[in-house]
Amino acid sequence: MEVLYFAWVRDRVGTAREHVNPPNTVTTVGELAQWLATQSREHAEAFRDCDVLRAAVNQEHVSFAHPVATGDEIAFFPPMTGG
Amino acid sequence: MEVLYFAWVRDRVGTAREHVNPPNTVTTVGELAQWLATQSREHAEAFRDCDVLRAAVNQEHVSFAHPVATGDEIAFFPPMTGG
Amino acid sequence: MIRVQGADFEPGAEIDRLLDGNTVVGGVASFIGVVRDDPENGPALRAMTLEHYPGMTERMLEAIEQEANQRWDLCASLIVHRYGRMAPGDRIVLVVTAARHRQAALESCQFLIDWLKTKAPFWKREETEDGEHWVQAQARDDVAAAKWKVEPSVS
Amino acid sequence: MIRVQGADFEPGAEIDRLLDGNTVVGGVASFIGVVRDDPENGPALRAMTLEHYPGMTERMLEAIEQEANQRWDLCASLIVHRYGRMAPGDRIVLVVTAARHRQAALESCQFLIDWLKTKAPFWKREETEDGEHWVQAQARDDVAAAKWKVEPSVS
Repeated sequence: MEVLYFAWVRDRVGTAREHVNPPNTVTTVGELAQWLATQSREHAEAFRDCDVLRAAVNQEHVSFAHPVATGDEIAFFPPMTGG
Repeated sequence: MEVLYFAWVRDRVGTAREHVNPPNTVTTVGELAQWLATQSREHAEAFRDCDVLRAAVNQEHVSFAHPVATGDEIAFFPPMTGG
Repeated sequence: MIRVQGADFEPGAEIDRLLDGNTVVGGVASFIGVVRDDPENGPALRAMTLEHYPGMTERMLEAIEQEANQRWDLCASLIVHRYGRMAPGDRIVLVVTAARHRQAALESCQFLIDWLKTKAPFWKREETEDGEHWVQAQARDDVAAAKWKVEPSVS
Repeated sequence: MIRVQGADFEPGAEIDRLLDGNTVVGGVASFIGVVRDDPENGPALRAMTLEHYPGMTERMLEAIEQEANQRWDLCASLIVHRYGRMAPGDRIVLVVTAARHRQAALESCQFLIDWLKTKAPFWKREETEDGEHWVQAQARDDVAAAKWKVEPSVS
């Protein structure tokens, strides 16, 4: 899976994009977030306030209950502040 | 008094502007309109449907009950259709 | 600022001039009214002529611009209204409102154009394939202006 | 039409291009979002950077433009949104909607800008005298977007 981070989520994780291979038990966006949080101190910091994070799978807004699969592009970011 | 006509009111009267000296009994816009209607066949035609006409005195929208006096600029016109 | 003129205007240049050097403006709303051909609803339009009441037009436009600036917190505003003969596709009127917040800009722009369509002393004469005629006032436009609860000066 | 770009845009030229040769348009509404310095509410703004999600931004802008065209009878529409670093006074976003009737143009323009402010995948980072920070989402903007009853895709 390709994981993308934007805005302060990227600042905290320390990278804009990474390729990850989570275990088979990770089947939803929420499970992926929990698993990512265990990967480093920086990840843990980024995913500490999961409630404020938004996610997209393959460039579509989704809830944290949305399924994820090998080959997906998953993005994590704060609420939009654009325009 | 200077009387101005706009749009189809002017077309019917046949002039855009005229100087008039109504009798002293003419003290309001409505009385002026009634008196003007007696001045020619064209004026009578223009003021036939007084209900649809609007008036201004000295470039301020007014009702037909508004007073008129010597030296005033009085305009008669249909409802606006601009913009 | 208001202007009543026979000549065409350039919306982009007008907006740039209004904003020049201003760094507190967050949003600029604008509306351009254009001469529209409506071939589905009658004979094709060749041209139209807007007649106005010189002097009174300027006074009324200044008054309504002032009212918009009282109702909303605006940084700048502009009304340019043309008169004379125009062809389909020609610009007739421009309203620009600039404010710190977008809502003030958008609402005041709509307020001004609703007002202009009903209360400004302009009269429209159309030249179609079938001849010429004065355009009748539309009840729909009065409804749009009435929602702003502008007290009419006409009784 | 939508465009996401780093470069500035010319509102007047964009509007002219959108309308070129069109004689059924009666009204063109537009909104320009500008980088605003707000010295009364905090340290002076030196610059801001808009980050976006390339690919997703374009998809979402295309979708919302399509929705505006379904809700209103529009002749043409345009969204131009910039990303990157901008200074106070710089243009950020342009929305233009052209319709036969002014109400459709005005309402759809407001709909699109309300949506862009809350739902488009952009994130704003400000550089002030006191340092840099990511801007927090404002509840006020969500309220503005919610009045259009756009079903959010996020649960």
